[in-house]
Amino acid sequence: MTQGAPFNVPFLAVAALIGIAFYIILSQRNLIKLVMGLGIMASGVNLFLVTLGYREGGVAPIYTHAPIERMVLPVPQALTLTSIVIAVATLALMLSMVVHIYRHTGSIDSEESRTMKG
Amino acid sequence: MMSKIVRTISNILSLFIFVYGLYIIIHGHLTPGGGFQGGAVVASGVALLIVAFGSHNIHKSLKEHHLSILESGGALIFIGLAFGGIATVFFYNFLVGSSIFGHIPPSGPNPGDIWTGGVIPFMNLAVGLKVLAGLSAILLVMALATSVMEVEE
Amino acid sequence: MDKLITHSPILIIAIPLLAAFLTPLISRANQKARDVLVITTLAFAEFLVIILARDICANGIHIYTLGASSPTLTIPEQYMVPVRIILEVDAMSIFMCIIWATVSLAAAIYSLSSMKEETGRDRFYTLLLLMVGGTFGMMLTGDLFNLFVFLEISSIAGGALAAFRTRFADALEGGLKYIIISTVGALMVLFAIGIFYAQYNLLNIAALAQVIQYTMLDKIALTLLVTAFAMKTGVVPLHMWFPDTYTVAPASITAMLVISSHACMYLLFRICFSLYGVTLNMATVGWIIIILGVLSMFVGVTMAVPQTDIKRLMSYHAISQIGYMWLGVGVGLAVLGNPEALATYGREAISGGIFHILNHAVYKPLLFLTAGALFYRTGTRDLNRMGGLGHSMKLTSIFFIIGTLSISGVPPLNGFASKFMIYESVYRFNPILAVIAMLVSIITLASFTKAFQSAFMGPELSAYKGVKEVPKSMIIGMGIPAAGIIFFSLFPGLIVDWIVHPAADALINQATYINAVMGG
Amino acid sequence: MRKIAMAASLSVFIAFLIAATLVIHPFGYPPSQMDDYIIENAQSETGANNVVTAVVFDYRGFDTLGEATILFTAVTGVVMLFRRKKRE
Repeated sequence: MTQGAPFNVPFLAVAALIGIAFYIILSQRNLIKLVMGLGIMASGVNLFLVTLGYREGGVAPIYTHAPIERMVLPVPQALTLTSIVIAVATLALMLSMVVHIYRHTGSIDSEESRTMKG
Repeated sequence: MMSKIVRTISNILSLFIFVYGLYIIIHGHLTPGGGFQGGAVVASGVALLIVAFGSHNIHKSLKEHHLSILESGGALIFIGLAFGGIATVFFYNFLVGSSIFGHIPPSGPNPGDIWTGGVIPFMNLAVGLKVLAGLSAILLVMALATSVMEVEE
Repeated sequence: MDKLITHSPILIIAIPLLAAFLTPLISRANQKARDVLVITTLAFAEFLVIILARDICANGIHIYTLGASSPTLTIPEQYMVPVRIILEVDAMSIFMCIIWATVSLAAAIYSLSSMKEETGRDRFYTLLLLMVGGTFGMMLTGDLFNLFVFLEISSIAGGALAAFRTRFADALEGGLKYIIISTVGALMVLFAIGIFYAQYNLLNIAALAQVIQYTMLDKIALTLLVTAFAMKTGVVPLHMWFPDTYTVAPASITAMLVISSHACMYLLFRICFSLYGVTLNMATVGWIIIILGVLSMFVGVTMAVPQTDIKRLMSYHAISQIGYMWLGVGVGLAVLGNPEALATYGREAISGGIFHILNHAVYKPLLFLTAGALFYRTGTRDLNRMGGLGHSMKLTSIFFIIGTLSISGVPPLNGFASKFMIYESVYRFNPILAVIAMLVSIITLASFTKAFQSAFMGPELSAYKGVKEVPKSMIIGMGIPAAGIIFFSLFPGLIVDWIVHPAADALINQATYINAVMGG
Repeated sequence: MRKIAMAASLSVFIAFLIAATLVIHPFGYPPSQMDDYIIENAQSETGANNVVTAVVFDYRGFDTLGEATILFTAVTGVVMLFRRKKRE
């Protein structure tokens, strides 16, 4: 914590995102909101991964017309790319399940359906 | 189905979106972007069309099993390219140094040469194909499913 | 042949994936060809696993570096850390692979008849192959992020399969619950991976194990990993999803989900032993695992007794059996820092836990498959509405008896062999734990006797007059695990020497695991 | 009872997060032994100017295969869920 902000502000943002998402997942009964909570959690973790690779004053790790040679780390970007696609895939599948549950029971409240408690 | 103005504009716009997506896919090894990003851009064009024309009209010309075949094809090309290197090791970049996309760029910043990257451009294409087909299939199927519900109620 | 062995780790993962990509294309052309493709792929995977296992028994850990110029070139020349993804297969991972290959083969054969009435079977087999490939990936990989990716493949495919019978609302809820739990778990794992990456700039398990310092952040990461894998394994405070999902999934899928939750347990052991291992005195973690294990043993069995739904009853028993494995391995973990105790009973406790994984992986799928057979013929899972099926479904009832005796640890059968190893070693660690374990075993027997009584015994009910034995492929599917049970019961010593002890040693010897990648 | 358990687990979790943010390396100065190798050698080993693409398709190509597989799984799952019911 030598230069810049007194605290690791980006990491605090990550903590806030994940904390909010965790609260949503634990407290909400609406299935759509639950899935949204998972989406926020995924964004929080993705933000965490991508901030890990930042290097002060670095540019994107692409050599085509690169202005300077100091680059940020490439691996976290690749990992984030992977995990974004994974999050998209998971959310799509979960949402289509919620749609189906709504068709069957006419409700997206987890307390009303029989097995979703707990 | 939306108004005629929206349909005309999105018809024109979607072409630009498709071309831009293809550009991102093909230049994946030189500029920011790649198969996933480009595929997502193309799929967003499909989403625009679905919103403008309604999922049933799109479904008349674009069935989900066509997309499913396209997706399987993309995945097969990708895993096939990975298997291509198995003479040395799975995922070995066997085209670097050969005559197809085999140039090696000078190290350090350079203007870029499309003829580089070995199997990477092909993998970008395969993944781009897969992602555009996959995301479009998800969008189409979910749009169809939810619109049927609206009719029923 | 040599080439095949060298490349077998990647082929085991890639061939099911390749077949999964092919399945949608082939099943458009011909349904029979698709069935043949699925069974051949799984049989080929089984063959590869076996030749790889033989190679590992002879030559030790098998390394495969993806994309490098040679499979064993783990670290680039003139560099100090691995850069590429490495598959690292030791005796423990191949042990899990043998189980998974066998059970998935049995489940696929079983599905050939049991899913015949359903629509969308080509999607079913595609997802099944994807789940097979994903779970193999979890077991074989030596890279943390790769592990996360395959964990997600396995859980998404598993959740979709659990929701396969979309005409039941329960099935969808079970599948959704499974996916939510898996996603939360996987995101926790990803966060822990981020923490490791932030500190050491490494993703390889062996390379991390060499430099790990057990800082505050590492403790947080360990907590996250243990919570995530405990959630997916289904031990007690986090077990709520377990019966809901297992009850509604098709029987063959339930059998596979059991093993994929064992795979998550394997990952937990891998993290505790191979990643953290010697860097700290694992006694605290060991005790946490023991307490969770005993709790699941007890709560699982007490919840099972009043159940009337046959698959729900079996799911609660699965929780209770998982408790045994956690107890055995937890005792080993608790004494890991103490070489003397480790040699006298710690190794035996770990072996007992691992042997119990093997046994549970044959009798629990068998029981779930018999439950599926009952459902196939009677259309109900309610024990109170069944009865007298022993007259018409003779083979199924024999399989059920074998499974029941085995799960309750009745002496000549294999369940007893592993439970005895656990009792014996745990007794020397802490007698109370051993007594609880025996008590749970007795309640298990009582509960299953009741289930058998109500399903198979008694007079033939008029409702099930026309019930016949299930089709041949379902019999074969049930026969494979039943043959496993009989074989393990006849030669428990042989099995322990061949595969269980090497697997336990592979977990204990962290240095070998590290050196295989890092050299020196 | 459930509320208390929820609040407890939430607060423990958030405490973990805050603790993690306080002791992690300062933002902008990560350790980089693995990435330095990739930045230096990506061009000569893979021939791609875009290092991220080189990582995605070459150094960690297997992850990308897994990722593509996940998308494939999700699409298969979604299409499977919305399949047409059998005509009775």
